[in-house]
Amino acid sequence: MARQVYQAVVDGILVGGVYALMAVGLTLIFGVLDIINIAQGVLVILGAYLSYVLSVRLHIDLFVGLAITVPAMFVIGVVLQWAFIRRLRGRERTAMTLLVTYAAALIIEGSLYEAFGPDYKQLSAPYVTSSVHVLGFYLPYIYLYGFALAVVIIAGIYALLYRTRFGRSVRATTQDETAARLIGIDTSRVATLTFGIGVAVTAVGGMMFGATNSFNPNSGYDLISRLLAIIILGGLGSIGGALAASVFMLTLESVVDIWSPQWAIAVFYAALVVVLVVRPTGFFGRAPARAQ
Amino acid sequence: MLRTEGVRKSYGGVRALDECTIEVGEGTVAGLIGPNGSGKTTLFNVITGYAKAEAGNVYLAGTKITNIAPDKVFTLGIGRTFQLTRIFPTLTVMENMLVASRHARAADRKRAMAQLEFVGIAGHHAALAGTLSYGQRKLLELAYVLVADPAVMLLDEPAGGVNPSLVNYIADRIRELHAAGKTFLIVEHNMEFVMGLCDRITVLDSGTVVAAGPPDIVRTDRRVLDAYLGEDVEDST
Amino acid sequence: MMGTVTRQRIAAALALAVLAGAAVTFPLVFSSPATTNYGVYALIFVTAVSAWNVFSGFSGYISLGQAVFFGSGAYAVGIAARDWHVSGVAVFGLLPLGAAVGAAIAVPFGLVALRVRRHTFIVITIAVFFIFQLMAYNLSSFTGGSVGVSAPFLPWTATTFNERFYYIALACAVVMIVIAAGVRRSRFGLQLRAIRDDEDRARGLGVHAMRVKLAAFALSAAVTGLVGGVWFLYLTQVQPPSGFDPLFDLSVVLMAFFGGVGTISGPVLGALIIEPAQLYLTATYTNGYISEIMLGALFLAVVLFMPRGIIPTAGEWITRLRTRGRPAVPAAAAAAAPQSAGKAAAGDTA
Amino acid sequence: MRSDLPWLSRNAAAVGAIAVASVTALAACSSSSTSSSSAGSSSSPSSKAPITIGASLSLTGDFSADGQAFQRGYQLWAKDVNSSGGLLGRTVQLKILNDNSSPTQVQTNYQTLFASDHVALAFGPFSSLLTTPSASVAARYGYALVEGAGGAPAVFSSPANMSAHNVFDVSLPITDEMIPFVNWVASLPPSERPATAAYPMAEDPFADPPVQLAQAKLQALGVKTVYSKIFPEEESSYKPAADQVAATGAQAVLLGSTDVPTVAAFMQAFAQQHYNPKMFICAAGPDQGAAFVSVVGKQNATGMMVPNGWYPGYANPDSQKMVQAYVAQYGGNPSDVNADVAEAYSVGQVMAQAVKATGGTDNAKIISYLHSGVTLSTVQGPVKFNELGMNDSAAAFVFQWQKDTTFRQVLPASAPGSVPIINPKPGWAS
Repeated sequence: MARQVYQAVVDGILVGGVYALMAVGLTLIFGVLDIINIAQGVLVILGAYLSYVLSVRLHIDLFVGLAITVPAMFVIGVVLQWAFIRRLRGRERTAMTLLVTYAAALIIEGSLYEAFGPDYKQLSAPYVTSSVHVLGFYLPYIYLYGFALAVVIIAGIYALLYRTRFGRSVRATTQDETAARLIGIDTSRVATLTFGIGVAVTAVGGMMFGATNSFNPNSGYDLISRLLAIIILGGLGSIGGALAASVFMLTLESVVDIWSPQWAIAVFYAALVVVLVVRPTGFFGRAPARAQ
Repeated sequence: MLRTEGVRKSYGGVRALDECTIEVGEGTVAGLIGPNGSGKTTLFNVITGYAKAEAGNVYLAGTKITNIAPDKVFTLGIGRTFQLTRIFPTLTVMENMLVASRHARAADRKRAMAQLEFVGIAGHHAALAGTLSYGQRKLLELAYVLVADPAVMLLDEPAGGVNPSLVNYIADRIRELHAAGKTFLIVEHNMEFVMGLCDRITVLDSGTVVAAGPPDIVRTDRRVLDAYLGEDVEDST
Repeated sequence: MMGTVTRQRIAAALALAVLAGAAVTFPLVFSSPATTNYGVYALIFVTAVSAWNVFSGFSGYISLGQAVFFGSGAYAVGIAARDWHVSGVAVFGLLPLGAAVGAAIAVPFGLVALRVRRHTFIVITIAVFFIFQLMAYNLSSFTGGSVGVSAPFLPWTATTFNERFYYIALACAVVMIVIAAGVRRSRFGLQLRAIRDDEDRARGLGVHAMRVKLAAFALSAAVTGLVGGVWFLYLTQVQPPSGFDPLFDLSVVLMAFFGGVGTISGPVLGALIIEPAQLYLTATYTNGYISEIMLGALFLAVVLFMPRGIIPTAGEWITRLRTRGRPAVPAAAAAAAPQSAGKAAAGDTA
Repeated sequence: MRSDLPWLSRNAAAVGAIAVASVTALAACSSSSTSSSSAGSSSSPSSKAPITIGASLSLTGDFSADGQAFQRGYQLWAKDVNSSGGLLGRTVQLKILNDNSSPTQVQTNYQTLFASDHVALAFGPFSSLLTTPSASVAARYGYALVEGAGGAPAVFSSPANMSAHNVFDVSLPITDEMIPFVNWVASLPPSERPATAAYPMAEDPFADPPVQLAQAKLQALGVKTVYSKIFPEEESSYKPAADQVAATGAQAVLLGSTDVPTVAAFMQAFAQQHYNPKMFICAAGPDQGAAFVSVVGKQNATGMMVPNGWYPGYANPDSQKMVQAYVAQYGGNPSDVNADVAEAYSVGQVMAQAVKATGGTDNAKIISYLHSGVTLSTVQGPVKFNELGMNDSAAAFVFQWQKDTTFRQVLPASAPGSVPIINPKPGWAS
């Protein structure tokens, strides 16, 4: 029994790394732009398809291919924000962005169907099925690389946010958009770049998802609710929180799996509700700036 | 009428109120002054239930009302305005007036209309409140607190950010209500306004009461001058 | 001035009469069950979207968990019919049970979820939604698990079947619209809208925010549960993914925003246009993907060109036409969102 | 001056106008399609108008992969029928609508097909979840619903079918699917039987019943159950569940899967854990031809088993003809043909025989003909319906991917066309 639990914890941490890679972009966008990007799930799948094209058609290694897919997704993100999200203002902005990003998700999904059809795909590479034996556990290389990449990317985003001028602008915008504008920050440029970075990071999440799961254009829908739950639990806008919450969620789920896989996700959602009622800002969330 | 006793409140280690005790007599206009960050608004928030006191108590007409919810505080008879005016922008001016109403519509509307006339914005009753100018919003907020007829009214910088003629207008309205027997507690930076209006003034500094008494006595109190040292006492905006 | 108001009232009454007449005679004019089927689904969504609007549209708390009530209403009717061996027309007697179950779930759900605001509220509603879907899957001795529950077979011809369901759905829709209009005029509705604008401020004016929100949530849930039951009897079957369908939640929000959130007629119009259009596009463009892309493009167009929905935007255009040459104060007022309005107004003091 | 009820009164007129206009336009839309086909449900055979057959398929959404394979099967059948002179001298015309895997949409589609397009005959949708609501619509309109992918017990026991008896599933009833596998295990000498078995099952009315029945029978044979759990159909990750199965070291795995992704995820996790069960059989997934092999890889597919009523190499001449026609039209190898195609094709064949036998498209006659106990032939073998519309005479086979990515019939070992089974399963590709 103890061994089963250890195994479940190991699995939770490894798979949590994959979910963190998918969730980081969402929480970054959420923190700065204050919007729920429903298209995140489909963007993950789009990232997976981009990697698929490079790996199957051009025989480029999955990790090497990121050098192409990440900038490509950045451009897609910038276009999405610039063309649609930028225009939304006012009181119903939160709800409106739900709808705009949902519409974008529909269009992207339809286009993926058009391009690839409904059959499932999976990314393959030698390190996807092989693993290293450590302390009695088989640790698959793909998950180890993925987890390392998650840590590197999160550290990178932290460095970007806390060590650069752009990062200061982002943080200022996150805290108080009006004040940021008053001190001369071009908040709309910050928003566009942040959205681009958020989507670019998703390319990595997409590659990891595609290597560890089979996917078709419809697969994005199952992801979005879990990713939302993760970033709320971690604290909106908290990059490290996304990793912590991913690992927490997947570990809880895989441990409960030992007894009842049926209830595992329900336990997670119940835990989420309890945490939020006790601490509405999640694990690492800041208290929202209150008027007076 | 309204009394706080040893109220304490801190935000993230910074003590905003410390052993804060004030007293507002029935039918008086009390002033609450102090430099920025001295805890005036925090005290308002504690009294009206928007912030929780860590120690101490708040009494209204002898009844303990410490840390009860804002809606209950209001029901018990304390109405307030906010420093940054808070109205309901997508409701019409008349609808704003009716949020606090409790009774039949027709009678409420009539009283609301009378109150709007009293503050002088009745002509805008059907406009969306979000379209009002800043000064009109101040008047609207004052009006919808007034229409509910609370026993005590807490006004947070009623003269802040409004032009001089409107300041006088607001002061006149408060005097009229005072004459009708209403109790006020007013936070204000505009010294002329406060000194001209209040029966009694309490001075806060770093969350503690440093002086209290009639305007002319407080004006000359050394501790008050110390508290304001370096502050631009007369400047209201 | 009184003349204008009276004339508007008469125009409104006439319009309502025409609308009601059209709604009642619709199945008589277009008697094909293929057409009345669209009517049934459109009216089910009219009811569900209006119910969502009475809570979310008025209070500003965007619920993405309405399917909890929809599915629970469907399951309540189905399980009761199965376990109490109700058959034939008597199953319609179980519909109030759907409403009661919806409201009964909304109270504890609301007591937890309504303590938090904005995004956190949205996510809690999503989380509760998934908990319910999983319960439907997992409590299989009660809910039938993944097989779901089937409705008793009603031995009516296709035309009769659809026509009867059309009128049942129409009755639900009318009742809901009347309730929505009543709430909007009432003090209760005013308090909800005050909560939407500034909840803390409203509390400071004696609005018992929790009680008001909870009442609206339960009302909305009861009606949603009721139409969930109607939908179940019409479809004759409910399963976890169809009863608790995340796309239902998104559709409801979409329809409300499409028509105009917070208004009475907006959600009605949104449902009347989108639900049939969605059914029609999906069925017709059998290549499938095109219908998806078209639907997405349509939503984008509406959000970008009529950001506040058809009804408010149309209202603005009408006002602009009427007040041509004069400053259109109400239109500008409606357009101004609180923050920007605040900033604009702060510039010019009186 | 604004009134206090801005939207209700001010724009009610505009709303009324828009609503009436849109509803009328819609009604016009949906009734206009009526003209596209005028074939009544019982038109006289002398008329040479085409016979229209309606079906709703999941061309998008969750079931889109299967739905599209089904569409190919229906279209292939229609093409074959028409190229050999049609039905009763009339050409066959398919009308397929997309239901996006949604019950609401599937019900709308069949109503449109019956009441607006007036199709003469109806073919079923994909999956048990969509077949139940479709069947009750068909029952109200008096249509026979001949289908190939609605085999869950709930489909047949639904109140509508109990009353109208109008559902006919040409495929194998799913509950007994795994029996050939169980019988084979029983036939092995006790020393070669698996000592332990794991039964992970997806929450689905299609996937669980055969696995649960097999579990009961294998336990009776003394095979110890080391894992038997139901997991949600959409897991965050299948890895934890798969790793637990791997940790049990079960010698046989009977996976209650519904699709390729589930099977692929378990296979990947097993490979990562260096765990290779001696026997690995899945309720669905490996029967998907190229769609399966391209995901899991050629080498890993070898040894994977799946129960079914059909496979591309089936010796039936009709079947071979169909596979050839499929390859001619869509390319690829015979092994790439998805079993969904054969299921769909069989639906057409059953309907064609019923139409010929009853001399027309009268659905009442077709229903009673199909219930008359006749045995019909299809690319999946003989079909004979019981009183609830299940195919009584379907024989269950087990198929296995063997070397050079060929998909072969292996069980029952004595059945014609069976080749020797690969046992134990070879190891995973490294």
